Amino acid sequence: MTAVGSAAPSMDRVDDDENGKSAFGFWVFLMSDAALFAVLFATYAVMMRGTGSGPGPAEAIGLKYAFPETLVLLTSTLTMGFAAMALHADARRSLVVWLGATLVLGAVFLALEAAEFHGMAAKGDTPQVSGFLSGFFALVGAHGLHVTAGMVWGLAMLVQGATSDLSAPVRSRLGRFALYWHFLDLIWVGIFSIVYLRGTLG
Amino acid sequence: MSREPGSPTHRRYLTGYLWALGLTLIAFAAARLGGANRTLALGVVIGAGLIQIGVHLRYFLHLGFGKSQRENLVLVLIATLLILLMVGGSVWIMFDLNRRMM
Amino acid sequence: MWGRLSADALPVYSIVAAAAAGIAVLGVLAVIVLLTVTHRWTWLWREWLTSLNHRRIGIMYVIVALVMLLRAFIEALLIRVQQAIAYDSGGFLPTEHFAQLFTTHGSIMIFFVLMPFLTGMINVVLPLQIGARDLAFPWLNAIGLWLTTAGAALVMTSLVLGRFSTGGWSGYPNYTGAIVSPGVGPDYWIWALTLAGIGSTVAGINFIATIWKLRAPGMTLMRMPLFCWTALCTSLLIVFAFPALTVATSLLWLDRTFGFHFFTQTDGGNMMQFVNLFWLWGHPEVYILILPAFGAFSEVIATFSQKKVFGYASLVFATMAIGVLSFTVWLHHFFTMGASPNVNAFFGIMTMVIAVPTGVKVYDWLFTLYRGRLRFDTPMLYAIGFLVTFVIGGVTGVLLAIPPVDYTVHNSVFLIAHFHNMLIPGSLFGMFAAFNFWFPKAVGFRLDDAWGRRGFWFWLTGFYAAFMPLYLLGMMGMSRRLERYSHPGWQPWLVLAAFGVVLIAAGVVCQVIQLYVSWRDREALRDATGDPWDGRALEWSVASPPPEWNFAVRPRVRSRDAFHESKVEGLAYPDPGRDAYRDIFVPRNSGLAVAIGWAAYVLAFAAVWRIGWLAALGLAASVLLVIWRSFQTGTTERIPAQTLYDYDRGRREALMRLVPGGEIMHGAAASGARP
Amino acid sequence: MTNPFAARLRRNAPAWPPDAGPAANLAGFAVKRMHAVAASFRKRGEPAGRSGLAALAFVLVGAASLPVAAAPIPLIQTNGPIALEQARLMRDALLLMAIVVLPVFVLAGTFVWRYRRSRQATYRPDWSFSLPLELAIWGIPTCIVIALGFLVWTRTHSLDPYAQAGPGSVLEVQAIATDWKWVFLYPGLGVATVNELVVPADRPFRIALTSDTVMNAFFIPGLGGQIFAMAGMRTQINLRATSPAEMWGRNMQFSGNGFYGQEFRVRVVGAQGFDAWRQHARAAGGQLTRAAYGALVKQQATAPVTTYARFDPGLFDEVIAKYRTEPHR
Repeated sequence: MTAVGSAAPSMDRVDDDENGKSAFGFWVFLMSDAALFAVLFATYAVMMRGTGSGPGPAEAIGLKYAFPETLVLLTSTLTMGFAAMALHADARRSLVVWLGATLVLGAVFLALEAAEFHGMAAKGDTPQVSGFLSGFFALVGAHGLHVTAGMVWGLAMLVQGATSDLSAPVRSRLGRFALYWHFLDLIWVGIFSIVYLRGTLG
Repeated sequence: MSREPGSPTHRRYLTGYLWALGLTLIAFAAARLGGANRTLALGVVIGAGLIQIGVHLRYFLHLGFGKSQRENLVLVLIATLLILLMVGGSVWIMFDLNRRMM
Repeated sequence: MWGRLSADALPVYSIVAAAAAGIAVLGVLAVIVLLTVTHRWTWLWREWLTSLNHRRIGIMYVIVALVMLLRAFIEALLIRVQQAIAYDSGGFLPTEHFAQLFTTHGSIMIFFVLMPFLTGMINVVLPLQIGARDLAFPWLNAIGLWLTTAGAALVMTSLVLGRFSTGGWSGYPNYTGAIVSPGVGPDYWIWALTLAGIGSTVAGINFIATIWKLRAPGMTLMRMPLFCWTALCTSLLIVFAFPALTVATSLLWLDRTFGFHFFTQTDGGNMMQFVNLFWLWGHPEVYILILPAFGAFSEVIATFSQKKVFGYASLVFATMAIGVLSFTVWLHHFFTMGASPNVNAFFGIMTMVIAVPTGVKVYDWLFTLYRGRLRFDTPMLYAIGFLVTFVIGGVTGVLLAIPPVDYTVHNSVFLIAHFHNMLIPGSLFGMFAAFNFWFPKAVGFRLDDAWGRRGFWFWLTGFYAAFMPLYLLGMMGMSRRLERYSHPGWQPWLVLAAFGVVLIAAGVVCQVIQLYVSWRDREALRDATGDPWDGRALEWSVASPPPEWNFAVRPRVRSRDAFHESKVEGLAYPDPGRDAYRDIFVPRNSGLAVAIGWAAYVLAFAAVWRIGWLAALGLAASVLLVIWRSFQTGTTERIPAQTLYDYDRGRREALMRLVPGGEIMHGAAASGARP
Repeated sequence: MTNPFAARLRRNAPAWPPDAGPAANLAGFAVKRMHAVAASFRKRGEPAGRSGLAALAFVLVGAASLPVAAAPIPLIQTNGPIALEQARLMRDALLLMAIVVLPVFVLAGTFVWRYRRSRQATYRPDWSFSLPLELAIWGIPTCIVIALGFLVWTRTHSLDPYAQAGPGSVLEVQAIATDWKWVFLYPGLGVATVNELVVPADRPFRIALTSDTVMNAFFIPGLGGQIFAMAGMRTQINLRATSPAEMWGRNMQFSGNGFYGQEFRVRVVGAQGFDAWRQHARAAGGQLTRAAYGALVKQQATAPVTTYARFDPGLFDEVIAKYRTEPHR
């Protein structure tokens, strides 16, 4: 190669990711998303005292759902890790199984959350009641929406993992999906600590 | 295939899982049993949460000091700094304002 | 079925508004007819709308910015004329229409002029300066463009259907809440900002990944051109600050649409938190707008002084310092809210600290002029005009950073004068300089300099005439956003300010003429060498406009001012030899990004008018289109090495012919200007 | 074109603020203004303390436009220690900043002139670093910011709007921002006004503020200070006027269609004049009952100056309480 020669040949291809630009770009997105959640957390902290005529955190928030939700989501992050290992080993069947397990656990999480929200609404604790409940539903709901988006993405990845040739773009996408899923569990750590546990402590 | 230390393995995921599970249980137990000493319970919850975030970053998101992770680490540190400024500043400002408006 | 949308939405409440709607509709129709008559639809679709090439996307960003600039400028003109004549009279604008005008003027200038302008310039220039073939994510880049365009289209729609918000560009609740403003106005504002905000975030992520990952070999961070540094810093600010805006607008939307209580006056809502969130984004946003202009000025001043930039490391460090500090000052936008002296003083002092790196930059630029060989082409005029004018804004900015002083001028037109004094010379002049400087690179011919200079002088003098009186009026206690007043002493100054805007209008006319004249004389103005200004960074080493792949062989960088140094060494256009050429891949065009943009537009429009099924349709379409894209294969196109080799050989031969004797440098460097 | 709303506003608009009419003799005005500026430079510390600022403003605007200035400038006619301190602070900050800012103009002019290409002056294309220069351009602004920072810290504390404005017994006033007028209650005196604030000279007064509508910003340019008024919340501002004067104040935060007319008259009167005003108000005015207040707020229009002999006690707190829901569970 001459002095002004071409750099690493891999960089000449727009669609592959050997220098990790997609993974890095996705990290940047995750950090932006983390900032979004941080702002929602700050808003929740500010709204916590704005209970109006509604219940305070200690009355409105219970651990009945939060505990199983936490366990389910944490376990799904493990199965996601195993799916990533399967991808690493080019084991398609194993990949599909673990990815499928992750999505099932994600669905269970969403079902639990839906039941929790429904139960709160049945008690009259809707977001329209007070600033505090608005803050609660916006923060926990934003996480729920992220998980929902993750389910849609995960289903698309399941199809691609099951049918495609596990080409470089598919691998790159699966890698990013795994990052996303782990990231959502990380955010959930903040939510169960700050919202649920701190809430029940009054 | 040579591997960088800290790259994912089944064992690593399991280790992380057990750590996270333990910390979660500690935090929930503290909240459940901490009625007597609220401040202490809160401290345990926040402390366990912070450690658990570290565990997740290390074992699941594979953040580390290795060469391949350095760029991500720099990014996460920038993010941490800015998020601390944003959240800390917001909370300081808003609690101060609330106090002065009452 | 159609939510809140009915015939009442038509703008019959004001002749001026109805006329504006008419002009907007006729303008769109005229463009459609023109494209149809000239059979340009296919060309437009294939060459431009579906393109994923960074240069073309950048140009489209700039076109969006210029179109929106025209609208926002006309609004500024109306505002100034109204205030000039509205002493003890209603003027010619109904109260509510005036309020819409100051709201749209601010929102458009920030979100749909400055943001797309700087995003467009970064798009065009950044990959060329770091020796990359494109941005890291070309398709994502197109999505950013089309989301921004969708936001702009939404603002334009509000001209014709319904009314825009009257709550000012900062949209404080509870004024913008559901009780005081039940109409669609704030919803238009919310959704336009949200779409543009997401578009900007996407662009910011893309720029960061590009700079971090796609620099040419040898292009260490400390060898990057300063424009790239400012692009990096701006992108980081975008990525971390815009979430705060997204949260603020989304929560306001939840309040308005679903009866949440974030910013309501009752039931535990807290409107101060909106103000906090808005400025948590809003202050970094100021630097988001200004930093790329700083970068452009750094390039322009060095190039037209024909010497190295003074204090490169200082400038880099100052840029990054500004970036971090910009997250520590936002409270100065609401000193008067009543925070305790500790809080106010802390944020006041931090605001002054941020003035230090900014001042350092000004001096670094000044010493770049020292012992240079100054050429005063249009970009350089904007740079000098900026240097002198910007410091006045800096002084008034520091005044505003002193809380007790701020108490006496906050919300007055002093504040208006101050931030126009930052954003017009700081950001807009920077973009004009960048536009004139990089136009030949993006399009292939230079802009007419004579009309460019005329435009500059009108803008500069117009700026002083329009905004200096506002400083004085602010000190007289004149509030912002007044559509009439009963103080006779204000009127002469407001007439002077209106005259200033007329001067600026002349500047705008000059710029339009400049574009026309340059287009007419494009053959004479053609940039055959690709290096019209004796440039210093890598973008000038390629042809104007560059080929789709930018660099057939990626350059290896050995120093700052890489292209300039290679010219000095006589190695500006080396022949790497046939073996250095490899096949490369460029992204194929894709209409999906356009489709996603319009799906987002449909979603936003439906959310504004509360048409549930249409919103669901828009959302579903956006998601499905993204999934569809992920299933696509063959999204890139191979360009054979032979094609690249032939192209480069042809270019080298052409350059030899251009400059007799085989000396293919030109400009001052070639004419023996060196000592 | 006619604007019916504007016409209505004009009908309701009070015949003030007490500005001078269009200047009869513009040149004479300019001369007088210049004299005032010059005089204030001789007498430091007089109420004309904003002269430095005014001088800067005139430089900024340019001498050519001077003769058209026909307005009394509140920032020159400051009244009271708060406004005076604020003006001095502005002047001091300007002087400090001049140290770094003036050289910019000088250097920009000099360099542009000396190093233009046609002049063929010394050319050093590779000169790009100088340690002493770098130290100076980082160091000098840093020193100035440290000095300014000291000013900011001390003055922000001494001029905190919540801090009493000088010695003496404080006159308590309560102000409610409504659409689009100001209601002033004097709990100690029992009287109330709409769109008129009467305060005694040389005695500190404290205005407690709230809003019965959207966010407003209370501001009296001549006395200095500005602070937001928000529904369900209570802010305050402490001011003091030195000598009798007629001034105006207004809402500075856009609040809708009547915003432009949301100005109020400020009368600073002597101690005896203040007693006289109170007795006059007691004797002449009507009553601001809850119902009357409710009707006034509902009007959504500007209002002429009105005085009330009494108001329902607790009105101010009720307006705040209206927006605050206490927990019941």
